[in-house]
Amino acid sequence: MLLVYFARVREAIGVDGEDRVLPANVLTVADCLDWLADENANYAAAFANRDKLRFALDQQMVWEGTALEGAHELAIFPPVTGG
Amino acid sequence: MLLVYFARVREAIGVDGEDRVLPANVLTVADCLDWLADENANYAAAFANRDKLRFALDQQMVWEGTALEGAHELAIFPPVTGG
Amino acid sequence: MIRVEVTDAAFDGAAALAPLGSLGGGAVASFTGIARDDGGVTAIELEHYPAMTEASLSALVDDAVARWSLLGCVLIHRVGKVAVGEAIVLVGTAASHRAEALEACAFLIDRLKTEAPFWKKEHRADGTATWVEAKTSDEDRAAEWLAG
Amino acid sequence: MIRVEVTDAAFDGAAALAPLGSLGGGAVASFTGIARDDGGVTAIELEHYPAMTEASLSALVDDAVARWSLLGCVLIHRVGKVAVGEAIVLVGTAASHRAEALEACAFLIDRLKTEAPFWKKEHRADGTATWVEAKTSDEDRAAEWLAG
Repeated sequence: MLLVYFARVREAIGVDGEDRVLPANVLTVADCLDWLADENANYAAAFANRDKLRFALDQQMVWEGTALEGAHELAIFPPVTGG
Repeated sequence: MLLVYFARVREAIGVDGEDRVLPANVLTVADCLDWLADENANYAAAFANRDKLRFALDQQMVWEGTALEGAHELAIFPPVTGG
Repeated sequence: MIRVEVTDAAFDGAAALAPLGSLGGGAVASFTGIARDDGGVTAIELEHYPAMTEASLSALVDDAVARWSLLGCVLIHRVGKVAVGEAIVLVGTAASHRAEALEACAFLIDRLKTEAPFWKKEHRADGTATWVEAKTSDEDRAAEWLAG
Repeated sequence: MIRVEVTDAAFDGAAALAPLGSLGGGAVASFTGIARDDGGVTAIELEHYPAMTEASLSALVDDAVARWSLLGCVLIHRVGKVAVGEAIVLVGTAASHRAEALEACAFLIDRLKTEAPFWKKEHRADGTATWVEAKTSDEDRAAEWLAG
């Protein structure tokens, strides 16, 4: 699974993306956040406030509960502020 | 009182304006329409459908019941269609 | 920055809107009404009430500026003959934020359509010409602004 | 006539809107969002999600075209550093009548603000830079279009 990060999330984690093999028990977006947050403090800090996170799976907006099944790219970012 | 006409009303009456001395019993916009319509068939035709008339007294939009007192110019025209 | 103009010549809408972008605001909205080829129409002739027209437009602009604290407003309306494809009316608004600019722009064109003393006559290729009928839907839209 | 563009260079909004006036419709509406000097801001930097951005904007345009049968639509968004006073976003719509053009224009900018993957960072004269916080009011406006 390609993980990509933007804006404040990208800065908190320190990389703009990474290719990771997800454990078998990581089934949803929320599972993925939990798994990364357990791994180290940068992820934990970046994902601390779940209300301030938005997600896109294969470039489609999804929510925390969405299943990752078969997707290639998960993007994690703050609420958008363009326009 | 200066009477001015626009668009379809102007064409029906045949002049774009006229200066008239109103009889003492012509107190409102509606009175003025009645008085003119009694005078000749052009006015009667122009004012036949009162729903399709709009009025401005000294360049302010008013309605049929508005008193003419002290005003200098009464404009009679169809609903506006600009823009 | 307020500009209200009634003109019998074609105008450059882009040039008229340009100053609205330099007022320090974050939002500029515009509406342009164009003479349409509606069933063989070749030109639209706009009659107006010269003694009332500019004052009427200025009153609408004053209303909008007061209601949405606009930084700028442009309102230009053609009179006389307007060829199909040419602009009849231009409304431009500038504000700090988008809601003000967008709402004020819609307000101005909706109110103008039912309150400003202009009348359209459509000229057709076959030499006939007919007055445009006012639409009830226009009165409804304008009434919503007065109710809101 | 549909034009969707993401660009890292300043663009000519007037030139981009011009084609909308020649589609045979009677109404063109536009919205321009401009980088504001908001408490000492000198530039706004726009990050985006390149793999998603254009598809996201095109999906919004498709929605608007279907909902209001637009004759044309222009949507241009800057990325990278935008100096104060420059346009960040341009929305332009063309339709037969004004309600369609005005509503589609408001719809596009409201939805873009909450759905298109852009993030603003404000750069200040003192060298500091901060991410812009999303506004709840923007989510409310966008939600109204989905409910309506």
